[in-house]
Amino acid sequence: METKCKICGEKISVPDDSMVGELIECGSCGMSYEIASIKGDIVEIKPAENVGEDWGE
Amino acid sequence: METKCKICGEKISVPDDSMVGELIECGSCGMSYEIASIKGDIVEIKPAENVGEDWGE
Amino acid sequence: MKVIKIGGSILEKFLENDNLYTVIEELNEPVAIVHGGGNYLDNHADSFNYSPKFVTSPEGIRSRYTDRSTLEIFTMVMNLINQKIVLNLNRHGIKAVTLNGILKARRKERLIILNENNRKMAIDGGYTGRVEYSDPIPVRNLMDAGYIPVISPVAFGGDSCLNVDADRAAAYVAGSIKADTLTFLTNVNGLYYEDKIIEKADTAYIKSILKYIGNGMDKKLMASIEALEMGVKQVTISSPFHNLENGTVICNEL
Amino acid sequence: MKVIKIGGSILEKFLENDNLYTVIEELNEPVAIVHGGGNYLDNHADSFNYSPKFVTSPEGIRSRYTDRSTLEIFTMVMNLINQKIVLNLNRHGIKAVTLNGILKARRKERLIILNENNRKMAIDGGYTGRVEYSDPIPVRNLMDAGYIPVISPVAFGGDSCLNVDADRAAAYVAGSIKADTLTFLTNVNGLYYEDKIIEKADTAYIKSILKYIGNGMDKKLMASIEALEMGVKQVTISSPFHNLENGTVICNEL
Ligand SMILES: [Zn+2]
Ligand SMILES: [Zn+2]
Repeated sequence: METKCKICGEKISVPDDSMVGELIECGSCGMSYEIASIKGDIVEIKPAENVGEDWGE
Repeated sequence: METKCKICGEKISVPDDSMVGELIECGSCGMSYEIASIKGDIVEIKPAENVGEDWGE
Repeated sequence: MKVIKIGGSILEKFLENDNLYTVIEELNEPVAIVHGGGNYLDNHADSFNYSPKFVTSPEGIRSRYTDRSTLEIFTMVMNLINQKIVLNLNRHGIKAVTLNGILKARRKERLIILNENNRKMAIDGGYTGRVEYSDPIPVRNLMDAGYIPVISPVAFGGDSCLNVDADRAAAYVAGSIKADTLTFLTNVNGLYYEDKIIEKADTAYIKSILKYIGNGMDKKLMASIEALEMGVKQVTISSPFHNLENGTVICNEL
Repeated sequence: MKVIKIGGSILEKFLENDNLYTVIEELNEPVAIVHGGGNYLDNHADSFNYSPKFVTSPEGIRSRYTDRSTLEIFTMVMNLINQKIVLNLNRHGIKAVTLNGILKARRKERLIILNENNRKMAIDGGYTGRVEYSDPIPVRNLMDAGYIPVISPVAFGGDSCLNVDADRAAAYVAGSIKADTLTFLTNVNGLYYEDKIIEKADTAYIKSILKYIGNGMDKKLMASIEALEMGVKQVTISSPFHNLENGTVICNEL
């Protein structure tokens, strides 16, 4: 599967066994995305939030 | 089984299936006892503590 | 200064509906809360992996038997309830904090139960106790600073934590800080005797009818008398879903 | 004023041996205690009917995943630990009380984990949070009155209780009351770097070596920096079984 970077427009390849929630990175501009949905071969992405470490006890 | 009141000396009858801890009362003077031990037919008693109600939540 | 005791089904309703704050908002004075939770523990026993153990008193009253493992679950669940109360209040902008460790109790060495032969028997008392002291300083300090201390029915005694009766704990908390009012919130709107509600009574009258009052309410009345003897000005027994000013008022002297 | 953080295996040893009071008796100043207990929960998971759930961060660090049911057990066990600490101190004549409900945190909406395909994935954050506020008033009030407030790593945030990191909670408690010292009690007698102990360091130096420090100690160092930035005068990292005055001291500037 593949999708397209929202910043630079380059193709980003997505492994076939990917799950919603997985993070992918644009190989061209380095932008991080989270897979928002997978319908058939259509992979929707959204910008990944920046999440720091904070795991509790 | 039976035992003897430590106050008035009267006999107190004790059911055969009694257990250590059971409370018995002297029919003559009304004194309360707790069964301290049972060995064969020998029933040892001690004065029952006065225990009020206080069960917690 | 007011001390409010919440327990039983009322407590569960407050937690479910998150409306305890409405009771607090009606008051215009510093308040401390003492909660119970025996019901809650029994009703949620499964989820805590707890098998309730009960014994029957010679008067026929079934009560929890607090052995070592029950004590651990008991204290954890009481703390959970405490936290839920504090969270509910904070969520509505009311400053409340958990305050525990202020109660001292005497461990009951022996309990009298009815055994399987239906005969009275003395057994080890387990981990219940009779409240004997409540430290007023942390309670008053927090109240003076504008916080509601929320206190659980767990006391220290005999080198252990102990399960104590929350009504009596509330009486000691109220007595120790010389509260103006101790309020028992219940699911009935006061004390009923001979089919009618008693609006006002003194302790002499309460003592005279105590033996005719059913289990549950009688404990509240005994705790009320203790609180009044420790210097609390009045005790009220009322339902939060009726007017708080209604219900039963008990004083040392009318 | 001093804040002491106790967690990990040290905490379990204190509870087992009932000797925390010896540490407190050595000090001659008002103190507050913040405890952890993740270890304790995992080591006693069976007895709480708890199945630990863990997730792995992209850096390879396994951490607890706090879903709804874990949160409930977590808060109950933390309160149990708190109560044990308070009981242990009271038993030796040290006035300590449970004080909870003073921490606010921001719930983590999302966590990044490694999934079964070994790829990074964002999942619901569950019920952990980042401490953002500690109310100084109840803490200082109790300390001024001669009591040791004992505080659990449970905060309120996003309409729920949250599991928060106890090191960071301790930093916020210390920062909020402008404590002179925040002490992390650990099972090593200080911060080791390149095989030798660091006796004294400033925050600039700590920041420069942070990325070389192993998991566990690095969190303490980040919390130390936060505490110092909030106005704590010095942070010490030491073992209670060595001299408390030894160990590592960190200040804003040497
Ligand atoms: Zn791109
Ligand atoms: Zn006799």
